Parts: sequence; C-alpha cells; structure tokens
Amino acid sequence: MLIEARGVTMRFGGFTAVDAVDLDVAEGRITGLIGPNGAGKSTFFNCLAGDYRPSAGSIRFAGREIAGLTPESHARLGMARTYQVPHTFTDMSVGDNVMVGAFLRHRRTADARRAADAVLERTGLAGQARHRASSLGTAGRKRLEIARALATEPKVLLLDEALAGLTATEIQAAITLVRDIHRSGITIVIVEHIMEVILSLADRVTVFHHGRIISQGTPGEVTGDPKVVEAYLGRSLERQRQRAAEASG
Amino acid sequence: QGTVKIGAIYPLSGNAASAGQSSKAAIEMAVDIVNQDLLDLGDLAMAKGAGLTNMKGAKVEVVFADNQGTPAAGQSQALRLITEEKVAAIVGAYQSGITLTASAVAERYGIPFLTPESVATNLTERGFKWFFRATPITSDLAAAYIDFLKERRAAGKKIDSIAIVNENTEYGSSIAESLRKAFGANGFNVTMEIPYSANTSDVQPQVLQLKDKNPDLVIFVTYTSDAILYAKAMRSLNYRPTMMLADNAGFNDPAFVEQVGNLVEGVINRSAFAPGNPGTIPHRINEMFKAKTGRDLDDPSARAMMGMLVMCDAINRAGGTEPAKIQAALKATDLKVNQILTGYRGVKFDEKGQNILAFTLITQMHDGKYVPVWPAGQASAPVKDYVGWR
Amino acid sequence: MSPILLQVIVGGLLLGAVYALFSSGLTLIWGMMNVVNFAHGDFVMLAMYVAFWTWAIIGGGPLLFTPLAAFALAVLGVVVYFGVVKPVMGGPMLAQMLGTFGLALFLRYSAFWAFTANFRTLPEDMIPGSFVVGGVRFEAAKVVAGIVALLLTIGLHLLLTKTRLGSRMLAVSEDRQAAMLMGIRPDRMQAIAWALAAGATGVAGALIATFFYVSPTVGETLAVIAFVVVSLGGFGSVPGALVAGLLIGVIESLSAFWIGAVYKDVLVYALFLVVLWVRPQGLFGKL
Amino acid sequence: MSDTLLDISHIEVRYGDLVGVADVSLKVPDGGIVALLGSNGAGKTTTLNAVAGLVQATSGSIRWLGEEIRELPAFGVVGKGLTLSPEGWRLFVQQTVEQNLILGATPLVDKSRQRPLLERVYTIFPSLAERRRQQAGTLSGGERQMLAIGRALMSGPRLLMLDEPSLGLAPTIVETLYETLQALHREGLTLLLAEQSVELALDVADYAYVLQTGRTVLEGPAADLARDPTVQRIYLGLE
Amino acid sequence: MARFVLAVAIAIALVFPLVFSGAFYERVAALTLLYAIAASAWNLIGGYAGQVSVGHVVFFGCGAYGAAVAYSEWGLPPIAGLPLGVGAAVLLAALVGVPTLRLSGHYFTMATVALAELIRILVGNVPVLGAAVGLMGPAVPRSVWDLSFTSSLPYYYLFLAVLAGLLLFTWWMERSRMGFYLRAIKGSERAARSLGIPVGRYKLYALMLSAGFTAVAGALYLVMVGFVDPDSGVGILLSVKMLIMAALGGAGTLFGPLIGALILVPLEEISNSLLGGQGSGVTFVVYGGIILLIAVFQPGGILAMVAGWWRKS
Ligand SMILES: Nc1ncnc2c1ncn2[C@@H]1O[C@H](COP(=O)(O)OP(=O)(O)OP(=O)(O)O)[C@@H](O)[C@H]1O
Ligand SMILES: Nc1ncnc2c1ncn2[C@@H]1O[C@H](COP(=O)(O)OP(=O)(O)OP(=O)(O)O)[C@@H](O)[C@H]1O
Ligand SMILES: [Mg+2]
Ligand SMILES: [Mg+2]
Repeated sequence: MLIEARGVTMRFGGFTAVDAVDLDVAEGRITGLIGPNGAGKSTFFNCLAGDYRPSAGSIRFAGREIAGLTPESHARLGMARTYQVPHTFTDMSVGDNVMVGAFLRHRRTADARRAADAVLERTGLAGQARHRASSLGTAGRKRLEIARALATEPKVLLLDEALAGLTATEIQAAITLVRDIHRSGITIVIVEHIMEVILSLADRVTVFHHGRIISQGTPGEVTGDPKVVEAYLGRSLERQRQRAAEASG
Repeated sequence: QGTVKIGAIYPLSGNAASAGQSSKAAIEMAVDIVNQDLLDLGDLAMAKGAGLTNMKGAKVEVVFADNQGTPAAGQSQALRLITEEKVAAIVGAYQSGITLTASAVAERYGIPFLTPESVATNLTERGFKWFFRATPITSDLAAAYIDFLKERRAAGKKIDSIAIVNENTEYGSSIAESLRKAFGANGFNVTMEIPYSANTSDVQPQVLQLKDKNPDLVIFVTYTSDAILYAKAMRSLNYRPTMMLADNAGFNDPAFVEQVGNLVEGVINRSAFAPGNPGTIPHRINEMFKAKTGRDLDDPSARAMMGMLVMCDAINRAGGTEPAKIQAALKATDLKVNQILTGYRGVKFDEKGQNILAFTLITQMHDGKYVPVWPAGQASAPVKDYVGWR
Repeated sequence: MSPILLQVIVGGLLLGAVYALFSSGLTLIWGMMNVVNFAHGDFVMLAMYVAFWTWAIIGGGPLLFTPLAAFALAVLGVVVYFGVVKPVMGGPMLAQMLGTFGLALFLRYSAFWAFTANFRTLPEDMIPGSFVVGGVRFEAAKVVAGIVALLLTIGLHLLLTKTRLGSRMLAVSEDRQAAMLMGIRPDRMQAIAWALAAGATGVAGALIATFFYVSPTVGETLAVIAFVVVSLGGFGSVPGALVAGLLIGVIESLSAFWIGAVYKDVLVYALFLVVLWVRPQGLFGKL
Repeated sequence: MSDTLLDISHIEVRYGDLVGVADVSLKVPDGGIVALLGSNGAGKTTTLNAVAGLVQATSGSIRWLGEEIRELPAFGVVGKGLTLSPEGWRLFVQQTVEQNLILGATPLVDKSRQRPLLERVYTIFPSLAERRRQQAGTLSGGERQMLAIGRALMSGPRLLMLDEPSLGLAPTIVETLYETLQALHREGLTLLLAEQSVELALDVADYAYVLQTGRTVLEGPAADLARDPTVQRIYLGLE
Repeated sequence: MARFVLAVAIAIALVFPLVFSGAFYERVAALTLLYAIAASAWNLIGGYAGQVSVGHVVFFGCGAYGAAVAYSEWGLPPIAGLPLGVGAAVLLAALVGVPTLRLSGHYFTMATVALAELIRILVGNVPVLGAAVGLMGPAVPRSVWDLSFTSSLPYYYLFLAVLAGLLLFTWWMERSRMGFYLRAIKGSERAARSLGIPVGRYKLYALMLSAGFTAVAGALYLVMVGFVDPDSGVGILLSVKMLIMAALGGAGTLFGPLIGALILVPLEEISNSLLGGQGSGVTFVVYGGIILLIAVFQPGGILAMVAGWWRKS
C-alpha cells in the first residue's frame, strides 16, 4: 500500500470532522472519495497532505509515518495536492506558477523552465502561460493547480474537486488528462461530486459520511449500496450511470 | 561695502526644533546687533558701529540651514554652506553629534567652525585646527554646581543624599556622568540615579521612586517635554523635594517657564544668561528679543547669540574673509566680561579651541521667573527654599 | 502592599487606560479596515491642538473642546478616507503605508508650520484636582480619561460585533465587491468607519491634552506604544486593545519603579515579542 | 411569455487589454428561467458580473425594465431587485454563516421579511442551519456554495443570477437545489443561470443562450437545444 | 529596447557627477546611491518575499557600528569593520528571523518595530558602542584606507559599484529558484508549502541576505559620515525610509528601490536646502505632500507608471 491511514481523526473544537478513518491507497491506482457536503473529505485530504496535523491516528506513506510532518516534506516525499478553494499565486503569470512547482525537482532555472513548459503543454495551459494567473476563472485556476502539482513530479496526486466547473466536453478532456497522468505512473486520489468522473476513473471508491466511511468498494458496488444512495446519490444515480456508460462505451 | 556670509546650522525641524528656532531668532538678533549701530548696548562686542567696522562697514548675512536632527543632514548642509553659499565661517549645530559631523566638513575645507552650545568633550579632542567652542563644557558646569552646593552646605543645608534623574540621550547621560564624577570627587553622595528614555509618555514611577527615598537634593537633566511631565507629576503625586536643581534644557525653555513654571517655584537652575534688572545690558537684550519673538531669551539661545557675536568679532578683527585670517583672529580672541552678554568670564580659546573663560550662573525660579542667585557678584536675589506649587 | 507600590500600580492602570484610549481609533482602522495608519499619532496631535486652541481662543473646558475635537477629527477622518485612503486601497499594502506616512509628515509639519514647535499645555485646572482613596492619589483628569477609554472601547466593541453597521463595515473590509453585491455602499461604510475611528481619536486627544503637553511631534511619542498595544491585543480586537493597554501600562510602571525607567520599554517590547512567540495572533486575535 | 425584465444588447467588457466579453446580447423575460451556457472562459461570469455591476461594460446596453443600468454600481443594481451569487462565492469568511445571510438581506426595504427569508434558507439548506454560528471561512466547499446561494436569496430578489450553482454540491443537494429553484420560480422568481452542467441547465431552463469566446452564438428554447444533435455536438460537447 | 535604456542609464550613472559637478550635488548623488543600496537590500525580504520589515535599521546599525567599532576599539580603518558588521547582521537576522518570521502580515511588521526599538534602547546603554553619545570614525584621515575624502566622488563610485553588485545579485536571484520561491511565499504561504517550499527556511535566507546587504550600506554610511549614534544608526525612521523608497519606486521589482531613492533623496536634500533654513517646517510639508501624492496617484509605485507608458508607446 502506498498510503495507509489508520484511525485518522480530526476535531475542530467540539466538532469531529473526520472520525477514526482507516483507508488504504494502493500504488498505481485511482482511488475515489465521495460523500455529502461537509462529510470530511477535504479535511481528510488536508490530513494526508500535511496541512492539518490529525488529532489522532497514523498515516504511512510508502511505509513511512508522515502524520505531523510539514506540508513541504509531504511534497518532497512525493505527495502533491490541489485545493478545493484554489490558492493561486495571483501576482505571477500562469507559467511562473508552474515553475514554482517544477523547482522542487529541478534546481536550475533552465531545467525547471523546460519541465514547466512540458507540464503546461500537457495540461493545455501553454496558450495562457504568459497571462497573469489572476485572469483565470475558477476552472482555469483549478487546472493551474493540477499543473502546478504535477510539476512537482509526485508519486501520488490528491485532487480535491479539481474538475468542478467544467463543461461536459472539458470533463472528457480532463478525464483523459487524469488518465494520462495516471498512466505515467502517478497514484491518484480524487474527490469529486461529478459521479461521471468517479465512475469512469476510479478503481476503488470510498464513501464518507459525517466523518466516517460508510461504504467502500468498486464504483459498481458502492453506487449499488442503498446507504450511499440514501445519503449521497439520490435519484440522479441512474442518469449518471447512463452517462458514464456512454462515456466509456 | 560688501557682505560677509556666515552659515548657521540648527535643528529647525524634528524633536529639538523648538530650541533650534529659538536659537535662530537669537542669531538673527546677533546679526542685527552687528549690522546696526546700537549705542545702548554698552561695550557689548560688535554693538558699536554698523556692520563690520574694520571692513568698511560690511554687513553680515547669515545663511541658516536645518540639520533635521540627523548627523548626515548636518554634514550635507555644512557642505552646501561652504561650497554653494560660500560662507566665510559656520556656527552651530546644537546637538553634539551633528556638530561633530558638520565641523568635520569645515575642517576638511579649512573653514572656521564655532559651536556656541555643543558640550560633548570629544569635540575639542580631535586635533582640529578650525574648530572653536565658546560654551562651558560639562566639567565646567559640574564645577559651578559644586561650588554653589558647597556654599549651601556651609549655610546649613543638609545635602547628604543626591538623586540624579536624567534622560538617556547624549545630553542627559553625559551631564549625569560628569556630575556623578565631580560629586564623588568633592564629597557629595549621589545615592540614586534614575536614567530614563527621553520623550517618555509617563514619569510617575520615577517621581514615586524619589518620593519613596526622598533624597536631600534632586537633580533633573531633561528636555522640555519631560520637564513638563515631571512638573505635573510632582504636583499630582504631591511630592516636594527639599531641594531641587534642574540642569538647564527643558526647565529653562520659555514655554516651560511660562506654562508650568508656577509648579516648580524655587527650582534651582543654571544659565549662562539672566536678564537681570531693568537698565542692565542683558535686560535690554532680553527686551529686544521679546519684542522680536514674544519669548524670553533662554540660555541656549543666549549662548547661540554670543557665539555669533564672537564669530563676527573675529571676522571683524581679521579684516577680511580669508579663512586663515579668521582662524588667526579667533585664536586671538580675548573678550572681557563687559563685552559679552552671557555669564562667561570672557572668551579666550586654548589651543584646542575651547573657551577657557566659559562659566555659568546659577539661577532660581522666583515668582515664575529665573533670577540669578549665584555667584554673589551677579546675583540679584538670595537663594530660597524649594516651594513647588501654591 | 505599600502605599507607594499601590500608587505605582494605580498609576500604571490609569496610564494603560490612556494607552487604550489612544489606541482605540487605531484598532478600528488597522484591525477592522486593514489599513495601517501611520498618521494615527498625528491625528491625536491635531485633536490635542483643537482642544488647546479652543480653550485659548474661546475658553471653556473639556465639555466644550472634547466634542469639538471629536467632530473636527471625524471630518478629518472622512477627508482622509476619500483623499488618501480610498485611492491607495486598490494598490498593495505598501502603498497604504506610503500614503499614510506621507500624510503623517504632512500633518505633523503643517501643525509645525501653523503653530510653531513650541510646547503648550492646558492649565492645570481643566479637570481639576486629585483625590485620595486608601492612601492612593487619583488624578481626576486621568480617571476621567480612563473611564472614557473604558466606555469608548466597550461601545466600539458592541458596535462592531453586535450591530448591522459593524457587520457591514467588516464586510466591506473583507471584500469590497462582494459587499457591493449585498447592496452595501462601501464608500459610505468606510467613511463612517473613518469618521468613527477619527472621532474616537479626537476624544482621546482632547482628554489626553488635559494632562499632557501639546507639540507637533507629540504624536510620535505615543504612537509606537499604540501600535504595540493594538498588535499585542490582537488586530481587530477592541477588548484586546483595552487589556493590552492596561497590561502595558502596569508593566511599564512597575518596571520603571523596580528595574529602572530606561528599561521599561525594553521590557514592554520583550514581553510583546514573547507573547507573539507563544501566541502569534496576539492576546485576543483570531488566526 | 410576459414582458422582458432584463435586456442585454451587444455588451463588451474589457479587462485592461484583454477582452472578457466581445458581443453578448440576451433577454430575460419576467418569470422565465434562462440558462447561459458555454465552455470555460466563454464569458458567462463576465456577463453576469457586468449585469450585477461588478465590472463595467465598455459598450452596449443593459436594461432593467427598460431602464439603462449599465453604469450603475453593484449596490445600485441589487437595490433594483437583481441579485447575483457570484463565482468563487465571495463569502465574508471572517463572519458567521448567519451574519453572512443577514448581510445578504441588506437591500430589503421591509426588514420584517428578513426572518421568514432566513427560515426559508435554513429549510432549503439544513446544513447551514446547523452551522449558523460557524465562521464562513471554515465551511466545506459545498457548504460555501449553499451559503452563497442562500445569501443571494436573502435579498428577496425579482431576478436571481446564479453563477454555476451546482458547483461542488453533492448530487442529492443539487437535486434539492434545483427543486427549490423551480419552486421559487413558481412563486414568481425569475432566474438567470450560468451552468457548466448543460444537461441540468437545459432540464430546468425554458430558454438558453450559448456563449463562445465572448459572443452569443446560439439561442433558443431549452427543449429545442436539448434535442438538436448537431448543436449539442458542436457547442455542448454531448454526443 | 530595455537593454538600450539600461545601457544609457549606466552611462549616465558613470558620467553624471563629472558633468553636474559641485561638491554638494556630488554628495547628494552619493547619498542617493547609499540609500538605494539600503532600499534594494530591504527589497529582498520586504519586496520579493512580501515580509514588510520596519526594523531593518538594526541591520544598518550593525554595519555602521561594526565599522565604528573597528576604529574605536582596534584603531583599524572603518571599512575593515565591514565583515564584522555584515557578520553581526546576518547572525542577528538568523536569531530574530526564526521567531518573527513565523508571524504573519502585520504581526511580523510590528515585531520588527518592537525589535528595532528594543535594540535602539539597548545600544544606548552599551559603553563599547558609545552608548548615548555615539561613536566616531577617524576625525583626520590616517591613511587612504580610512576612505576619508573631501570630495564625494570616490564615495559615489564606490557606492555605484556596490549597488551594481547588489542589483546584479538581485537580478540573478529574481530568475533563480530563490526568486520564484520568494514570490510564491508572498502569494500564498499555504500553497507554497504544498509545493514543497520550505517556507520558513527561504524567508530566513531572504532575511539574512537582506540583512547582510543592509549592513554593507550601514558600514558605507559610517565611512562617509564618520559618526553614528543610536538615533542615526538604529532609529526607526531609517527603516521607514527604506520601505518608503522601495514602495515608491515599486517594491519587489529590480529597479524600484533605486528609483524611489532617486526621487526621495534628492527631494529631501534639495527641499531642505531650499526651504529648511526658514525653519518653518515647510520642507516636510512638501516632502510629505509629495510622497502622499505619489501614493495617491500611483499606488503601485513609479515603476508601474513607467511600465504603463512603456506599454502604450
Ligand atoms: N475550522 C473548523 N471549525 C469548525 N468546523 C469546521 C472547520 N473546518 C471544517 N469544519 C467543518 O468540517 C466539516 C468537514 O469539512 P470538509 O471540508 O472536510 O467537507 P467535504 O467533505 O470536503 O465537503 P465538500 O464536499 O462540501 O467540500 C464541514 O462541515 C465543515 O463545516
Ligand atoms: N479579472 C480578469 N482579468 C483579466 N481577464 C479576465 C478576468 N476575468 C475574466 N477574464 C477573461 O475573460 C474571459 C471570460 O471569462 P469568464 O470568467 O467570464 O468566462 P466563463 O464563461 O465564466 O468561464 P468559466 O467557466 O471558467 O467560469 C476569459 O478569457 C478570461 O480569461
Ligand atoms: Mg471539500
Ligand atoms: Mg465563470
């Protein structure tokens, strides 16, 4: 297992946002995380990525305990993430934003520039490389966050609703991008409310509710789980399924 | 009939601006004294005859510069006065640190520089050839205090414990240090020393410390802002020292005297200047100054005025503006008591440029005004006990 | 406890109240509006002059000149908002510092130019006398200032946290555009905030003038402490400023009395740094 | 359909040298639900922001009940009864959920409506009710979206403009939201939606406009657009 | 185009004092460069990394006092104290950086203010540093190594060389990893962390570098002015000036601080020369008013305005 989380708990004052979560992420897989709003998915991500120090529990990454390490050491170890609420360096250009990521593995400016250009090309941002990042809309910023994270050449990429706000065509393109990233050997954990994305990408899905895991399994198993339908999917399931079938078919 | 330009560098802005502006007015008055023929000023140097009499009555023109309270600005302005304004000599620059940097420029350019008021000892220890100082320095002041206090002791006053309250910039700490040394060497016990940061927001703890220990003599070495706070705090905390001495500066500021002088009746001070009784020359000069500025002439301003007169006297005797001639004339300066307006015993420079006849008077607040009470020859009233407020 | 020590502590508390009073306007502008007003000390200075000149020209006492100073400063606050702050708010934070620093010099030396560098004081009997309770002397002027400081800070705190107006002002400072979407007129809110802050500063200046001296540079003397008070208390926390003011007042007094007056500021600054080391958001601030 | 509430004709918006919207025209009839479709960067947000007064259209006209409002500042616009739930939520993150909602009620003339409006928002989004004292800055992404929409509803608008309302919401919540919007619509609320999720948008809207690189390139009744396969392929990416 | 402008600027810088001679103006030019060095040094941490320090004068003081102590304690030429001053500044930066750089925004700024005031008071009580009285350099030059010249020209070229070095370093840093990291930190510390930037360490590096260069300015100041006391060496106003110059020209840009210095120093010196003698405070009314106007009409700094013209033409 690349990531092994055991009993991860995060409390804010009296409120427990993540409650004793055990989760394994297998190397080379795409793991999906779904759940109602406020279920604790982003909070759990923040624990994984080192933004929060969990109130309790252990997280092992490639066999090494990482709970409580700084976010920067997480990045150096090979864990990259995007933020649900984008944190763009708005005063820098799009290209320079990606450069910042690329510098993690490339000391020299020329090398970093080359690596960043490749990432920009791959994520379809090359055309906007010279624009100020502040001119991007939410969706653009999210893509920039993926590019930036990718530029750190991670082992695992944590995507927190990075595909939200895209049109159907763009979602297809983004799914292709994520597949492509995955094929290049990067393990992916993805949080997304667009079921189409989860269904067509994830090998394994974990469902959060009130900070706990209520269901786990293949996308098919999970979406068939009445608890999940009740808490999360509602009637839209059928539609989503259909669409996913169309997409992959 | 030409004009002779003299530069004057003073703190015309910043924290010491109040004093600087007063000095500026005094120097302007000195120039009036030189340029006009004022017969009613007796033997005062440069009073008789209009302008520089040895130079066909050439008029003196003073060019003021603001040192902004910083050594670098003082230096820039000295340079400007010398190279742009082509002044024949410079007086200034109030704060010792600025006098130090400004006079260094004058030294390099070979232009005479006279400080009427900066007291730091090291100024005359630099081996400069173009630097002169008219004012008494800290050791002179300490000596005056000691002579005065010895008399008080002889008159039956108990002075066994002394407290010194001083602000801790250059002025306060150097005075405090030389007082401590001189007192120690003369059998006076400094039992308390209370240095504090100048321009403080509150002085009550210091006053309470004094009240707690109640020494026989309290000496304040402070600027105006703090002097006002001390006067007010002593009243509100109901503290009247047995004997209180204030070293010049804040307690001598006309603004202080005018506005809170009534809270420190009987405070002893030092001054190189005391207006004296009507009819005397200092009184006449004070009247002229008052007419011009609306304030009394205080000690630093009087010293500035005197410094300017000394400089003009030298230029006049030099008979020209060649620096070397002025330098020689300054070295040959020998003004007598009747020729000066401050309480010096005369003006005569040693080889380091220090006025060896510099001296100070002791004054005391009598009914809201300082009057000279020592030395006996120049006293206009007897010493009384400290009263404070009524 | 000896009466002298008690007196030191009482003096410190009253001094602290003055600090809090002095800082109240700064907290509002710095903490709430997120604008560093380098000219705050000079606002106080102007208020002191308003008090002084009112007394010198018309006469009357604090009951006359305090409201006058509050009004004059409130007007100044509004003018400064529209003339200086609003244009620089679009720029980086440094632009605000630049603007208010320029303003500080401008105000300080305009006062210097108009009123000269001479020190002035109001007569001793503006808020006359002092009274003795349990061997401790209370100076009436400072007690009044202290009480007003308390009322003013409580009032400002309630206004900011409990009223619609406070919430709107905060909204404007958080996100001007979003506030406009709510139908809030940002300029009006900001102008009100500046008027309130400067008005409070006016009250502070007028009352401080009753026991302090007035000079063009007097603002500088107190400003650094005000900045420390506001940050020690936690930006945006009005009660924080009150507590921090009192704390600093007492510490200054005690350390001046016991350790030596030179070191009282050293102690205050050191304490401030230690507090920030332990609580990076100040005593009452939110992260 | 009845008369036109909002009439945008040929507006252009510039961001410095960049053109955000080149030429957009659209009409929103009273009581209608109009959808604004288009890919990323097409200019949906810019159009809504221009109506709301957050950015200034450099040319063209924006009429509200016949009155020109192009140059009206945002606080003026909202006073007329058009409210925008903006992209990126723009919450007041230092204030509580309830304070945010009450701020949303600022344009209400009749303050007595505030309570019932508040109750209604809490009924639509029960998770907001649970968190009414929580700081908005600590909400989850979906909760922020709910708060942004709820806040917009608090002004009791006549025309509600929602910029990507389904973004980041769980499917169940999206369902509830759209049901609610339809209910509000039945009560007389007019809606202008910018949506990425074409399917959803066309489902609820009765008329739609498609934007492409800052221009309106296509319009028509939602049902027609939903059916037209070429249109779908070219502009909406559906197959 | 940009290269051409730069070449012209360098040419002007080199020949300027030969054309506009006059001892006073030469001195103003030299002072301008000196402050440009200090402001450019401040820019490394305050402009690029966005950590607004108002306590930088303590590093300036390290340099000035280092040079002064070399003379007063060991009789060396002041410039020999430069390594001491720089070392002390860098060490001090490391010591104070660790606790203060954790602070965010205004808290960091206030901590630096407190620190500067604290150190000013302490320096005023340390006899080796001349306490309140201050320390002076050699009053009369003993050898050429005292770098005590009547003319300001040698200082001008010395400062020009140092400034050129600093700007060259800044230019290189801007393009290096460090430059990107600092700007990222300024943008969002949280995002910077997630990209593997050891934020604390980089801020510390920037502070130490900035402190070192500021100390160089301090040492050069002492060499030229020949005197330092607590107010002129560690008084808070100088920190503010560094900030103001950088902000005026454009903080976080290569030439911003230099442009700020080019405006402010001559403005200050010349307005003082023209108006200061009146003693009415008009100097500062004008000086403050001009800063105010620039801030109001050009909040992004002069460079932003120039960039605007540039794009138009
Ligand atoms: N600092 C905090 N204080 C109190 N509650 C918090 C804090 N931070 C988060 N929460 C709460 O914890 C819960 C979990 O939030 P989280 O962001 O992890 O949800 P999520 O599963 O990512 O939801 P979404 O799908 O809406 O993004 C939310 O209800 C949120 O309001
Ligand atoms: N603040 C800004 N500064 C500069 N350009 C901007 C700004 N905001 C938007 N733009 C540009 O305007 C164009 C239209 O953007 P807009 O955000 O309106 O599109 P959108 O259809 O809402 O896209 P999205 O689906 O990404 O929200 C884009 O090219 C964008 O880059
Ligand atoms: Mg989330
Ligand atoms: Mg958009």
